[in-house]
Amino acid sequence: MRRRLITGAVVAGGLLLILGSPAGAQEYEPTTQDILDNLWVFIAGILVLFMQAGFALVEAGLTRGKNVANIMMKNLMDCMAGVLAFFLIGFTIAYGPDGNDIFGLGGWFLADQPYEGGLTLHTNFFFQVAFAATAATIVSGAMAERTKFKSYFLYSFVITALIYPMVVRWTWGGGWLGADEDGTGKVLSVPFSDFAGSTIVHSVGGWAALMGALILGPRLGKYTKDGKPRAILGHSIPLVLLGTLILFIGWFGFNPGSELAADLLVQDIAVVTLLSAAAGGLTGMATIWIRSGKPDVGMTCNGVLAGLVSITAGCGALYNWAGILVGAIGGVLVVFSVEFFEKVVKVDDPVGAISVHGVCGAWGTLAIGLFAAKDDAFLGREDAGLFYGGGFDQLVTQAVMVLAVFVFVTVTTGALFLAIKYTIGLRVTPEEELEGLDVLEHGSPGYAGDTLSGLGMDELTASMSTKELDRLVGEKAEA
Amino acid sequence: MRRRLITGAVVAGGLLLILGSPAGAQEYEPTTQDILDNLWVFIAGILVLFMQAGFALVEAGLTRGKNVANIMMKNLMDCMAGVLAFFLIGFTIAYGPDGNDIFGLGGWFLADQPYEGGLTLHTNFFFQVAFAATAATIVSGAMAERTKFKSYFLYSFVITALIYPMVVRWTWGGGWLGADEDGTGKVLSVPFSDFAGSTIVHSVGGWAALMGALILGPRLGKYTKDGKPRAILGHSIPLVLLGTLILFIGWFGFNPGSELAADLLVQDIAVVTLLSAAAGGLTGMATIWIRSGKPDVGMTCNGVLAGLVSITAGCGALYNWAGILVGAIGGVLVVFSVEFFEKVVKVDDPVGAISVHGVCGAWGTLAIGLFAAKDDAFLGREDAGLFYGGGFDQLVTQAVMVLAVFVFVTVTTGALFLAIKYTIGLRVTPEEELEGLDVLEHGSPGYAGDTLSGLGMDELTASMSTKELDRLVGEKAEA
Amino acid sequence: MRRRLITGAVVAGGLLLILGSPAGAQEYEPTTQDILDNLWVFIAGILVLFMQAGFALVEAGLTRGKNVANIMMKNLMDCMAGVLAFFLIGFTIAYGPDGNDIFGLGGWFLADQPYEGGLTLHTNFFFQVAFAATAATIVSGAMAERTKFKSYFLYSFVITALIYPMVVRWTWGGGWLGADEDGTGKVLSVPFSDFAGSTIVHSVGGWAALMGALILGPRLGKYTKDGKPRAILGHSIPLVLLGTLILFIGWFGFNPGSELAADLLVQDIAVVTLLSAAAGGLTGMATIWIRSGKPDVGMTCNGVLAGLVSITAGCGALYNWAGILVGAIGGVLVVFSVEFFEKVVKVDDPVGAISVHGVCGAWGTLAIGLFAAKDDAFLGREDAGLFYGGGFDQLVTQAVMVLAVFVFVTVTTGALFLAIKYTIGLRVTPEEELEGLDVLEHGSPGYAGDTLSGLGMDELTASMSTKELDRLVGEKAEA
Amino acid sequence: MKLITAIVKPFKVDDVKSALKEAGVVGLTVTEVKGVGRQGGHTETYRGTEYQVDLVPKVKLEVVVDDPVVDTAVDLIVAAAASGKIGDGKVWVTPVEAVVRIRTGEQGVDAI
Amino acid sequence: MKLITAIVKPFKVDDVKSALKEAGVVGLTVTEVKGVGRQGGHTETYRGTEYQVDLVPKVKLEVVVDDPVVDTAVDLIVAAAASGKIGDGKVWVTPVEAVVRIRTGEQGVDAI
Amino acid sequence: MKLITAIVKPFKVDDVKSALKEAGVVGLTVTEVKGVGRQGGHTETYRGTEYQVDLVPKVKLEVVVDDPVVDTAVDLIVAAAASGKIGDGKVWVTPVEAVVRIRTGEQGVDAI
Ligand SMILES: Nc1ncnc2c1ncn2[C@@H]1O[C@H](COP(=O)(O)OP(=O)(O)O)[C@@H](O)[C@H]1O
Ligand SMILES: Nc1ncnc2c1ncn2[C@@H]1O[C@H](COP(=O)(O)OP(=O)(O)O)[C@@H](O)[C@H]1O
Ligand SMILES: Nc1ncnc2c1ncn2[C@@H]1O[C@H](COP(=O)(O)OP(=O)(O)O)[C@@H](O)[C@H]1O
Repeated sequence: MRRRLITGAVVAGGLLLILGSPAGAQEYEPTTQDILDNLWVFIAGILVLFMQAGFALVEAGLTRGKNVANIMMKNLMDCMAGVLAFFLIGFTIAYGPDGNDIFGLGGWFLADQPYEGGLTLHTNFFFQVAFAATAATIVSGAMAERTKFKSYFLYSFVITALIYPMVVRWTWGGGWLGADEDGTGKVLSVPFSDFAGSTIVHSVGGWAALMGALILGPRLGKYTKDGKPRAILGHSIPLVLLGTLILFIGWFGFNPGSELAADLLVQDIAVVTLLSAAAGGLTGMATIWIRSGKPDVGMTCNGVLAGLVSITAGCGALYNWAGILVGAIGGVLVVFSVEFFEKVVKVDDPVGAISVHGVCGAWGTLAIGLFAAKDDAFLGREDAGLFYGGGFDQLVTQAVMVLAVFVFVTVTTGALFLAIKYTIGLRVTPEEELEGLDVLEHGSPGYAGDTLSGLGMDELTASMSTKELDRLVGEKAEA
Repeated sequence: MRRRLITGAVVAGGLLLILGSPAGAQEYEPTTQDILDNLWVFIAGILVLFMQAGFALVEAGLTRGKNVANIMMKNLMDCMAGVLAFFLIGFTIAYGPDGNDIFGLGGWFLADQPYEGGLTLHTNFFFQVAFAATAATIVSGAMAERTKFKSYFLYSFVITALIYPMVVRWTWGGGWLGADEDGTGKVLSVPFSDFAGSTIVHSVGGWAALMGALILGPRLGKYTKDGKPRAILGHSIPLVLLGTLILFIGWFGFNPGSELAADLLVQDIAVVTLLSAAAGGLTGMATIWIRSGKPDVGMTCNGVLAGLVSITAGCGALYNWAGILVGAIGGVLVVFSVEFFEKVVKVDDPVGAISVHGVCGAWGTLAIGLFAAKDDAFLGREDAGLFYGGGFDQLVTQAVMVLAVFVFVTVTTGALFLAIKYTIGLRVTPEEELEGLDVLEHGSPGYAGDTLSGLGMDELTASMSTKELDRLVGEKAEA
Repeated sequence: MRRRLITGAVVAGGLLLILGSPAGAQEYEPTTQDILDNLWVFIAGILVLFMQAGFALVEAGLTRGKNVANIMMKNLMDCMAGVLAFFLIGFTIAYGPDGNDIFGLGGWFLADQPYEGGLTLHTNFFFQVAFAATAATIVSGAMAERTKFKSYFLYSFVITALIYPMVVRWTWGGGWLGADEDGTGKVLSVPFSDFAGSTIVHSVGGWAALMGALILGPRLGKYTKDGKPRAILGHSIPLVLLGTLILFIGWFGFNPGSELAADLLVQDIAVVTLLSAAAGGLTGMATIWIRSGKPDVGMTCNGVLAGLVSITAGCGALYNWAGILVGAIGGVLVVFSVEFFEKVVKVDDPVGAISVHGVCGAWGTLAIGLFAAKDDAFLGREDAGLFYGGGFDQLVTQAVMVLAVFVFVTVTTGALFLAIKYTIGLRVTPEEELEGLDVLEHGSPGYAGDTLSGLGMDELTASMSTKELDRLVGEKAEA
Repeated sequence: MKLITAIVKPFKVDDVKSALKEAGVVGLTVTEVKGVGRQGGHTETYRGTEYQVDLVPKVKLEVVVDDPVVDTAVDLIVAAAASGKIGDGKVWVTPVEAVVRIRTGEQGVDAI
Repeated sequence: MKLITAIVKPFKVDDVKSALKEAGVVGLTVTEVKGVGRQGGHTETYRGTEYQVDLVPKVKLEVVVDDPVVDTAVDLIVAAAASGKIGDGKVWVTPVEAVVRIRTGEQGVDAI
Repeated sequence: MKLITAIVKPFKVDDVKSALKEAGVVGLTVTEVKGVGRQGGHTETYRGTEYQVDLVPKVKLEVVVDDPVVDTAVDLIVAAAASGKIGDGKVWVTPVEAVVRIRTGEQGVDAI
């Protein structure tokens, strides 16, 4: 029970750290447990950063080869820009000691603070910045194959500097959706629960993806004259699969690391995460198999990810069986959601980011209101879920949270994308889109054939100085 | 010495945990060391799960591009199905508190248990399920490019639910191959030793692969009329190499994690594993270089893996020099074994799974009988190896174990594959095999070219609403 | 402060370990902190080994498809050969208890030693061998697409056995560049600082790469008759990007692991590393964007790596803002350096290894003389940097170190490459270079198409025995 | 019979295919090729070094048709493939002396 | 001299090559192409959305042969490439006015 | 008009292109192909099993030129592509009956 409470304590502790402690206080000597706590959260942060590779690969694989370098570059650079944006601005907005329940201030640039146990400021920052980078990178997939590089780059800076941190402020940062001193909600009757960020991270990314894809419009040729969607095949399923497996691995940092401490609950969280992923993969596969007659590989990968996103909120509160159920429903949901956005809303999301992260993120958050049994330190009580006799309070809070984040993110990112569109432009020209973004935006193709960059023999030998030719000849003699 | 004994203790402890403890017992407060033990084994489990990516890549690379999505999907889904199978059935059969020396029962679905130190039930499950997934996934490579997806899926469920867990029961689960209270073998004169599963995991996979490939028959065109094997080139060596490196990395969870505790032996195990891998890679390369005149890349990768599999059993019992020797012999063995199965037995194993996992797994297990010097907690004594004056007892036990597992696995998986074959069918039609499994089993190719999915300009612009065209024009003005 | 000093202590402790302790001494019982120290450094070592995959991918992606298997094989085998070379010879030369300030001797083959706290011999070896493998593998990229496999293999053995270990001896091994008992430099006024090896690891690799590429000469066709460089496009940007992200991840083992202990400075080191990487990526991208009009993807990846290499020396001594600055300068530097070597020196380095590792390694080492503020246990004092009032002493020491290593490595590797060239030959024949190294050096292409290895139907069916055909028919009936 | 060879922009392939289909010409063979012509190329940079992209991706269509259809087919192709921008490609016609359908051994017009 | 162009199923390439070799025709050039024809395509789904796979992978063989060999060569190709199933492909023959072997400058029949 | 088809070694493509350009022939189409011929192949091994590498990578160039230019063009190609080593490739010439520039609809020599 000790550790369970620590999650909350650490967040508060983080703030304390930033607030500083009275001068002249005795220096706190870290225990091995402190060091272990920090080390584990740091290792978990590395795993979360590794997810950047997973996102890059999944998005690259599900789009066309002529845009492969561009999409992977976007993934790399939203991470790099995001790191600096979060360091310079975002971390303070999220966790700054001053400011209010909506917007943090103070403690800029990781100003050094006396250590008083728990996570250090740097450990905390490392883990949080990895999350910020995740929220940002989700968007690139939905906007793939048609977004200007510089515009995307600008967007990613803003979301990591401002939009994502505000949502964090409201929640993990101790803002209005969180708990009062007495354990009830500050604004709502009970405080929110979102252990590792189904809503805070994934839905933020998902809804931003929705707005981005909406405002951009579909890729050329995605819809026929009469509005029927056409399949634009991803160019490399191996990349998709490798990316999915890397994301799967990274999630064992994402969820268990969100315990923000090394204790024996870490593995409980890991097991429910694993089971939910497996369930999502199986039901995702089964659903697409039934609906289209064959087990589509990319969609099955989406199913695994749907299982993971769905359990991200509840991994600290749900029993294993509930985790399996929540993941399984996520796997079904993602297939129908992809179909819904593609065929009904007619938003062109080549990788299914809106469905995987937005929709399943919302589902996972709501699921707590239904299935929460354990106290994950956010809930502050056991059996909070409707099915455990916790009544509707938690479900209402969860729904408010989902809605508040949906409205906030769609409005702010919508404004952001529109602003970009009418200033530096959001979309490449049709010519560029047809020829591919790799050559035109970055100067060279993602895949270059050997043969046709062949060079004339005259040129080849001309490049050799006499000395060099001698050398070659010398070697030939030997060969 | 304390820690060395813990390995055994933990296994027993696991059973104790599952058996439960007297009601009303004082709740045990975990120490930092307990938490560290659990955390390390959990991290090791993550590394083992990462090996799924390694297997998927190696198998994908050594087969043809037209089947690439299929083989990777099999790797993904045998893991996902395996997780649920092991959760629902396998874990109980392997480690259930009831049942007998051959088959476990009770403690279903990770029923909660009071914690009494050591690994928690969830930590234990997480690590064990990663191993189960490994055993299952080995098979896909040998059966690649011709096995029906749904049939493979069914097989993988059964092996993780029933066959692999029974072998675990006999050994790590405290069954008939293990030690009595007095430290002698229950059935044999001395107990078995297989620290991380050369036989228990790898040979199980390898022998199942053998039966699968035998019952399936070779890929169309693999053998000429007069039975000469033909080379069917793997389509992507980069995938093979990346996969090998990922497996290599994962093995530092596989072997050192099998210590099941965080202590100072973990790194000893890691170093001998590293040396054996290096030795296997070098001798594997040297052997194929001598035999065919050139250092074949895929075969060298097989050599590295052979070194790893060979040291998996003995990593806790062998000195560094012995590890190098065992790995080096493994590297030679794998080349001859691949040739033997390809040219003499005429089993078509595109990736060498039978040789790497089956044959080298057996070799590694036997090597303990020759070279064991340290007590790995299974042996219960030092200098158990023949060359250390331990006599033939250990070698006999190891041989019995190798044989028992060989017979059990070939019979059960043989029956399983035959049953599948004569019910839902095991092999795709020749037409499907020629065209490739990706499109026909999953609906789309693993690699889709951009160009020829080109769309007409009419269609392209038709998909644009007036608003969108305006937008495009607006942007063009800017561009 | 305790931990800060431990870094030095561990190095000394390592030597102590190797020297052994008086017989009959009480056996030391490791604390949980000891175990945690060892475990963390071991996990960090795994991350560093994972960088091998990163190097392999980056180098493969930036070169041509016809040589892809060859370059990746070189990366794999320099690691495998390096492990054995370092075990047999290198580790003793670097850390042997006998010998002198230039060359170590004694304590061969990890001879067992009583444990007295801190890192065990095996932990230390594991981490160090991973570093040795890194230094070796850097070279392959600069020499890509034209170096004989066996010659490269020989080189890699020598650098890991002799050249790299000597540089380590001089520095981390307590040699002439290090500190005296009184904390001043043995030879110089103040001791060197290179926390994780900007010079010791990366520059060693980079300067060896320079000599290798110089002695080999450029790839056929790289320069026109009048000496103008031509672009030879890398064949797969996705591989480059994945590799860069893997290297980025591995660096969180490389730098924070070099703390050689688990303490709360680990995460400080990680954060400054992260910030520097981000800054390098951004300035690298900006620089190439300004210079060539487009944000080149491969060069941006080089920028990220430049940021990482630049902070490798100073990650324990620099504040975050200085880390950002050092990384940012690294990112600019790498672009100009690549241009300089390509256009002025006319050395053909397809991947930019000389600039990333050699030049930025030197820059990072010198930066300590400017910006060092914290005591990283090597410096032995705070505020050692010029800008912190530390005077020129540190800068001079750093410059001497950079120069000494440059001279030593260029001379020894130069001699080595020339020796190889005039004995077994260093470069493949022009014919081989044109056709590609994969088929001619290893027997099969890195990428094999399915179609044209198509086999005749007669052959396909002929390979089926009657029994098999029956089986097929049986199944077809079912299908 | 004649062989019509058309070099077109990749994204025009579907248009050309449909146009021919409407005229009853179903069978054709396509190849991914690269072309140089008036369209010229553009200069790009790779790692700071300039290079010419002068080979533009195109698709080659080959259609064997009976003599009376040739003109219509060529016209249809030209109409469907034209975007009016440089680099639209060429169509050329060469004589064919014999055609065989492999499956049946049918010859001449029947084989098309 | 004539140019024989054959579009065949990919896994038949080796058979055709061997058949020609036995008839003394050694030199040929092969290209990976895709074809549409009576074989039609099939409808598949990708992420739940249907699409047509109407371009089937084929291999094109080009062989320049001397006039007297043409008929034999065509027959051999047809025999070797036929599986009797739809989509087996076509062979067509076009006139060649000149051939040069680049290496030697030999012309005409000597150049083949 | 004639269609000149040349099969050359891949690294000779640039030389041929430049040679033709100097003679005023700018437009051409290239395809990656594989060839068999006298050059033969070599035996390699994959995982210990021998196999024949008999398809050597080549590049095919297709150039439609006006009749008077044919001989010069062929000579230039042969000169530029020759290395004197076996496997240098072939050039052949076939008659073209009509050419159209898709963009403009121009016909004949104007279309080249
Ligand atoms: N003389 C030629 N022979 C063969 N192919 C040609 C020839 N001229 C042009 N082409 C092909 O036609 C394509 C378009 O030609 P280009 O001159 O660029 O544009 P346009 O036909 O609109 O004037 C080229 O990319 C090339 O593939
Ligand atoms: N008129 C044509 N011109 C050029 N190629 C053709 C033509 N008709 C068919 N082909 C090629 O031949 C292949 C097989 O033709 P198809 O009509 O499908 O089968 P079959 O020849 O058995 O009737 C096609 O895929 C295409 O590549
Ligand atoms: N009869 C032929 N028809 C078509 N292409 C041919 C023919 N003979 C040779 N080729 C092409 O020319 C290439 C070179 O021919 P080869 O006989 O190997 O060398 P050389 O022309 O120098 O004697 C072959 O790889 C093949 O692509």
